[in-house]
Amino acid sequence: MKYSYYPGCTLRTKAKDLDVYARASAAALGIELIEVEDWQCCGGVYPLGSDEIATKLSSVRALNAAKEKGQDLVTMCSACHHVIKRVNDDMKNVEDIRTRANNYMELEEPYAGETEVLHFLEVLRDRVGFDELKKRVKNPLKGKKIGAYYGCLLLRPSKLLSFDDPENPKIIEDFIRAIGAEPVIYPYRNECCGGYISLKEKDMSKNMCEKIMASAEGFGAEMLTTACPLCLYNLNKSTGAKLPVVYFTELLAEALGVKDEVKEEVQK
Amino acid sequence: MQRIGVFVCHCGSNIAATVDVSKVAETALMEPGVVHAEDYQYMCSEAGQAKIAAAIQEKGLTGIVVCSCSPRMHEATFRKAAERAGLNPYMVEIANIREHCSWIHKDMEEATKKAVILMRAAVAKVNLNTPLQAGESRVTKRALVIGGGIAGIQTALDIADAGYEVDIVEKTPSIGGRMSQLDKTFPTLDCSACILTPKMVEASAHEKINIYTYSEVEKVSGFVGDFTVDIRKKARCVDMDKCTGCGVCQEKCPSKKALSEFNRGLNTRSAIYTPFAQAIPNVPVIDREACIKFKTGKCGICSKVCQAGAIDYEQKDEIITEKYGAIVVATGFDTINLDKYDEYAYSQSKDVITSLELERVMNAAGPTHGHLERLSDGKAPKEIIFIQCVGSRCSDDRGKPYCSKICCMYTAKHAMLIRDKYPDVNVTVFYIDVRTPGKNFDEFYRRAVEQYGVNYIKGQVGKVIPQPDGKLLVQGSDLLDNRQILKEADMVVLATAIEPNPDVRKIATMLTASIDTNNFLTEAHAKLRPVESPTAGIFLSGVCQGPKDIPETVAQAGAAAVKAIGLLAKDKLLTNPCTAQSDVLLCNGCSTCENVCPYGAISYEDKEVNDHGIRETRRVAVVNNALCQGCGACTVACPSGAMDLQGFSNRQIIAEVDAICR
Amino acid sequence: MPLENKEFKPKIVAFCCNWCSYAGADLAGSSRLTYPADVKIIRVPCSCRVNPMFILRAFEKGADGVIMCGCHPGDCHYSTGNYYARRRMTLLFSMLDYIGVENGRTRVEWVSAAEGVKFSDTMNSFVEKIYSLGENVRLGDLRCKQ
Amino acid sequence: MSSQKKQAELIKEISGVNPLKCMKCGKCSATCPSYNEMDIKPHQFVSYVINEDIESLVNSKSLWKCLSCFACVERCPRDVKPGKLIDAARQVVVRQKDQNYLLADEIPELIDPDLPQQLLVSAFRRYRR
Repeated sequence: MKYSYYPGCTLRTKAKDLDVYARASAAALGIELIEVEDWQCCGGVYPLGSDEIATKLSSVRALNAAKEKGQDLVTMCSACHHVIKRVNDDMKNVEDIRTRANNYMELEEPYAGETEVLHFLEVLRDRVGFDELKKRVKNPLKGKKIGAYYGCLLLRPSKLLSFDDPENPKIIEDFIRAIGAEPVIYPYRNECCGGYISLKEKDMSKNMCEKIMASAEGFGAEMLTTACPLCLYNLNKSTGAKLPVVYFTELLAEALGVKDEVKEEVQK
Repeated sequence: MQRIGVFVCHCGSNIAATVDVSKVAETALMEPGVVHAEDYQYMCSEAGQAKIAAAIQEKGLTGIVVCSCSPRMHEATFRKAAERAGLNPYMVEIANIREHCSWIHKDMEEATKKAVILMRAAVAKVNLNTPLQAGESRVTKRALVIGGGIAGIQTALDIADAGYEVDIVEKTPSIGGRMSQLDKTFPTLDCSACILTPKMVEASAHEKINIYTYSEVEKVSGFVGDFTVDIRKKARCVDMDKCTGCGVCQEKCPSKKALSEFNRGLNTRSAIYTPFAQAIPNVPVIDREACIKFKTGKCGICSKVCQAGAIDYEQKDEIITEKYGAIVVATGFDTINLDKYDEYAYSQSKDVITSLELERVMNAAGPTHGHLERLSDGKAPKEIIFIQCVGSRCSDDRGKPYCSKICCMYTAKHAMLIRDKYPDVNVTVFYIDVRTPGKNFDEFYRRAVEQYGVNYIKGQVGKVIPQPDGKLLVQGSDLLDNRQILKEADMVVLATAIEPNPDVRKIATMLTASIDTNNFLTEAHAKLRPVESPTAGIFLSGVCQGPKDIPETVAQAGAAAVKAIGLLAKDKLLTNPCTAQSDVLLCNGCSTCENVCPYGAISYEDKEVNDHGIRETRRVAVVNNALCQGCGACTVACPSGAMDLQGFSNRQIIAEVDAICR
Repeated sequence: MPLENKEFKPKIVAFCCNWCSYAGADLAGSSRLTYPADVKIIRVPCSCRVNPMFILRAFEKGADGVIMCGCHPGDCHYSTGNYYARRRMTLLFSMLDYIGVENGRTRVEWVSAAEGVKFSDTMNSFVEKIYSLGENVRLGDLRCKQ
Repeated sequence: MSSQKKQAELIKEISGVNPLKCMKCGKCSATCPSYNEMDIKPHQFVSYVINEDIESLVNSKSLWKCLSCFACVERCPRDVKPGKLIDAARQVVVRQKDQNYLLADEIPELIDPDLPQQLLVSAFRRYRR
């Protein structure tokens, strides 16, 4: 299985672990993640104004690059996934945006949303299959009680992202089961961590993260897992890392027995 | 050449305010064949009809055009008026200058121009009309009622009391419907079973009523007065004649894990079961999915314990074919699936339930024997929160755009009953609006607030958050205090939207009855013919037509019965003379028309024809006028142009096209 | 609607079946849901009564657009009429497109008796389309040209 | 057209929201995690736009408290989606000259070594032109 891969800015720096463990795990599963050449930052948030074009172009470039290779585009970070998936939907379904973006881009062949955007979790669920993943696990994380933290960006708006049930998602829980651990379901797993608000309104974010942590802990979680660097930062920062928060790729690498091979790379 | 009269109606100001009616009349006089034109305030009034009659007689009119409201409204009125004046009723055409013109256009000049064109098209058509004679068809004096809930039972009783045979077809093993699942009813707090079961018994004992339970309508053919219906009697695996209803088989059945439909899946039942104690008929059915005998071939305990020898594992589905003059649809409703509303944690907590589930919890025959308790741990709740409009009034694709109508009242009922029986339990209701139009309804709701101290908060709930200790944290709006509320509850009850029974779509298709975007059956006229389907001979009873409560359902059931009786009381019906006719000279007997006819109305005969002096015998199409419903499919399919439709002939429609494009 | 086309008043013929779409048009009327007066409705018992000849005739006589409305698939009063109509129109419209009557000038739409809003929306969008296409080519009946 | 009316139209256009669809159920405000920090509550945003009181909206601190978490967008039963209105109002403000909510100068004291650049990038997009 070959995929175009869009890591995103944070995965090069603060969230190196999200990236490195993903690559190692993908390799172990026989998935080839081919990084999009010269990708540019997606902008972190989807530009909501229906009249914005320039802020969507970096996503279009990555999408088109994948299209030219005839590959699906895999994302790892929730924010990148959210932005690129929604821009792709615009290119597919909003005539005005498609026309204007293509005018800017001057591509050989106009881009019209042909690429399929998949979050790595979706690759695991829909392409590899959690049953198959379970078979590949060498080092099941037995006895670990893990709470999935989805946040907002992967789930909402559900019609566009069509990722999972926005109010009662189960993809990460199924993932946790596949790697041999025990998922802990708690009601705040789809509530916002505060997102970018934590830059200027640290108290607000702290308040929200504390609620999330308390809820997860109350239901018996020993650790949390997430796909978003910003969620991870906010949860750690605001609650003083009450429960450890790790990327889902780290858990995956550990279960597949490839974590130690790349540990050093992460610490570099 | 025809002598045509044109009559332009003002409809008060409905037409005259936007259409220059006198100009339409004046212009009409310039049309070919028009010898008389006038306008009048209300053409449908007695005076208006008298004008038409007078003109027909005085001017010897051979055809008339009425420029007025939709033909679906008053075509019949004007045809009758014409007939009384000695004109063939099918020499009348309507130009719809109200619904299709004055009501939708604002500019007088533009609307008048359009009205003139519509008048011209009608005149062009009537120029080509020919007098038609309606045929007659017989009426089978027997009615079919689809659905055995309170709506179906009431309709059947009323029809049967008038002396006609009625069959009730009910899908589940017992009649009774949703009402049998209710504990109490608003606004009088009558016990639901106490007022329903006597009716069930009456229906089953009535000599004119025949009940097919555990049965479904499989096929419908025919038309008003003469429907032929196939009913599938599903195999009960219990001989209805032998079974004494002793109940031993249910007691001894070792498979007891099937979810009870009657108790909304809140507890279990045996594989051989009657849905509830007062079921009619009191004869169990074997649920083959759950039965060990059917799954593994081993068991057979029910057969061994049945002293009457009524168990028959070999029983097969049976198809009964019956003829009916009228069919009443009473298929009822269900609550919507809540999968898309998981912010209310319905799938995450056993203590979040629907109102219909609460009915079962409050009922002595329910899963908790009538004790109000949490389904998760059996503890008595201290704090109960009701959430209104769950899935109702939603314009997104998660819910229903309509108001479910009954929820405000049953929530007040639940709140009141709980406060009455358990005064230490606090009850809070989150509402958007409290809607109580109905006799003694608002007084009832106010009693809940004033006498029983139910706490009503205006605002919707955003999320129900299950807590680690099993409590439910409800996060909602209080719009009047402008604050966000976080309130802990032991139970949450969702006033879940209701929707027509999902089977109704299939049934509507079989009956060719129209259905709206929400799967409610459409009435023939929203105000004046609310219990009739546009399809003749099909009547509507209960929630299949729109949300309604029990008194309204019973009233509508009676109304549907009266309409059905009115039909059954006739010995003959006049048939629609707008049927297809084949021109023997053009027909080449190719069978194309026969293949497209949905009624089997076309057959072939060897006929002697005189084709320009050549006499020969040809195989030609013959239309059975009693069977033809006048759809016109054959007229277009016919490759030689031999088929035409009376009243909507090729020449007539082309004349209309020409008039419009002129 | 484009203002520059003020002079152009299109002729639009709508064939509506008696049971669903004609009733839908009535509902649009009683609900006062406006659409342009350019649309004139001809009532037929069923969409399957619409002979392709009627549509050709309309274009021959100068129509700029023809729309046919029927019951939703599966909801036909005569069970199957609208299926015949759909197949016939698919063929006819592609033929018309071939001879120069663009696809935008012909349309089939399913409107139930309860869909007054859909009826007026449909007519508004259809008329808008006809305005954008402008005047139609005129078909001629060669049999009449001697 | 008054400037308030123009801005109301602009907000409706940018957001693609028809505020008249609102039935005033308050589910957005029941959902909002930032509710207590807001002076104008999410459900009120809708009526402010209907009443064309845009001045109050652009001066509201709610603009900077909304997380764009889309919870109200997801749960709105009437397809009004107040979150989109708030975002559009924010756009209207930051597109005006010198109306950036986040200034380059204040950034150094806001950041710490663990802070992911995703946060800065996002904040820049939301708070600045």
